[in-house]
Amino acid sequence: MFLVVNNKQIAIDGDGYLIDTQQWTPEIATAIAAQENIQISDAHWEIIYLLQDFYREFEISPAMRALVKYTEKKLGAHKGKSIYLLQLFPPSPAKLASKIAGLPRPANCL
Amino acid sequence: MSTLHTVNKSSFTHSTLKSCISVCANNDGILLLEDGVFSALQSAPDAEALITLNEKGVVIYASQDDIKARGLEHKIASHIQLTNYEGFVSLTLYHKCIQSWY
Amino acid sequence: MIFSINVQSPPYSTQASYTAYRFCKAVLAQGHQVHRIFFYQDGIYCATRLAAPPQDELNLYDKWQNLAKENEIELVVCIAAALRRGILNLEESIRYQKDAHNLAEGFTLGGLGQLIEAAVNSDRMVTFGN
Amino acid sequence: MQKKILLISRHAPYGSSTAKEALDAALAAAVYEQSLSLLFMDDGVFQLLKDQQAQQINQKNFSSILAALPFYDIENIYIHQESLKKRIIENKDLLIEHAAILTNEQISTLLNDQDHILSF
Repeated sequence: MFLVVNNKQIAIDGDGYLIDTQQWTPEIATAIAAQENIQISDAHWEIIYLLQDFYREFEISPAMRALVKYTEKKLGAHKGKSIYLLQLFPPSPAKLASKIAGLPRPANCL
Repeated sequence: MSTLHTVNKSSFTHSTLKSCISVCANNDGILLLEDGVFSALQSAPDAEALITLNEKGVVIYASQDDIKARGLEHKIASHIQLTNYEGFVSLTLYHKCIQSWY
Repeated sequence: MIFSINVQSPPYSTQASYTAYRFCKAVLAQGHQVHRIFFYQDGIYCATRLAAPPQDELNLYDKWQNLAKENEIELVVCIAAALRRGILNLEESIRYQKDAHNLAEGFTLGGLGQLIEAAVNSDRMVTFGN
Repeated sequence: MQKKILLISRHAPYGSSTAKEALDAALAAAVYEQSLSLLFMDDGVFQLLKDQQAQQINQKNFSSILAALPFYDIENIYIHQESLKKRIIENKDLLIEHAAILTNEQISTLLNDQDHILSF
């Protein structure tokens, strides 16, 4: 399966995750998000880059609870809440935001 | 509360049983399974430590089927108690937690 | 009493998953309940439907399936461990664009959370590893 | 319902997958919103060494994953003192600063204080 971004074919798996996470660009993120009916705002980018920081630091894609706690630590208590993340990336923020951020699928997700 | 420790490695090649013994409390039980039953031999490296534990109240069990399968029936130390799977289940009921040393 | 079992050992190369099977049989024979059997690490190989042991040898694959069928027990295979080792159901084979699937009947793929859930909802949790 | 669950990790990192899959199981507890404690003993204490460069053998660093534990509701981290001593590993060699280092007797007590043990 492919996503077409700037006339280039980008390989994705059946759920829309990048096959080669190295390929990630902000344009690809926008395209993946569009497929999920999300229009990326500054608030989205903040979480997307936060996820990439998490991945660089810990070498894993965060589960929901870890994402909430990490957001709380980095962006403060008003954003470190499930409801805030749910509004940005409904219905499953850890999965969806990882996908848009070009990270591997969080482990143990069905 | 007490713990049942299961050990399935031979003490001739592994230090697994030694680790188990080091943290075994006086009311705990040890069950030797699979290759762990080689540790039931009188000549096994930790045989004396098992006797000492046994004197403190730790009962040492060994799986009868595993003992027989390996031809050890007449070679095991006298304080070792043989048990079957029914006994294994009873031991897990008597001891609340089960730590498997593998 | 409610038991859950964590099988981490492969079906043929070591004895431990057979021990786990015998233990489960004994638990049920004594009238206790087995809430879940969770297959993790190399234990997930118990769930292949492509193993073909000789007729005169133990067929542990069949035994697990029969145990599940006869007693309505949940056999849950850790999805993360299974995907890494090449045990897939139809759905995952489509998701990852593979040309075959091999999860045996009676087994389901589940998240690691189900191991934790099993511990929370059982009186006893026994691990079989190697 | 909260239960006291202790995960015991006794295997060395990298050479086999046991240590990695033990940590994965620990992280899953947070997904299920349960807290559990972790005990490192025997060769499992080698997971805690500083300066790991697992990229040399194309694996993920245990140091990175261990650093994530505070975000995954891991309640307590314990290390077996004798396992450290036998391997001549000192406090300054360890990645984790907030772990409790326990004697044999303390570990006996710890085991008997749990509802369940997950053995790795």
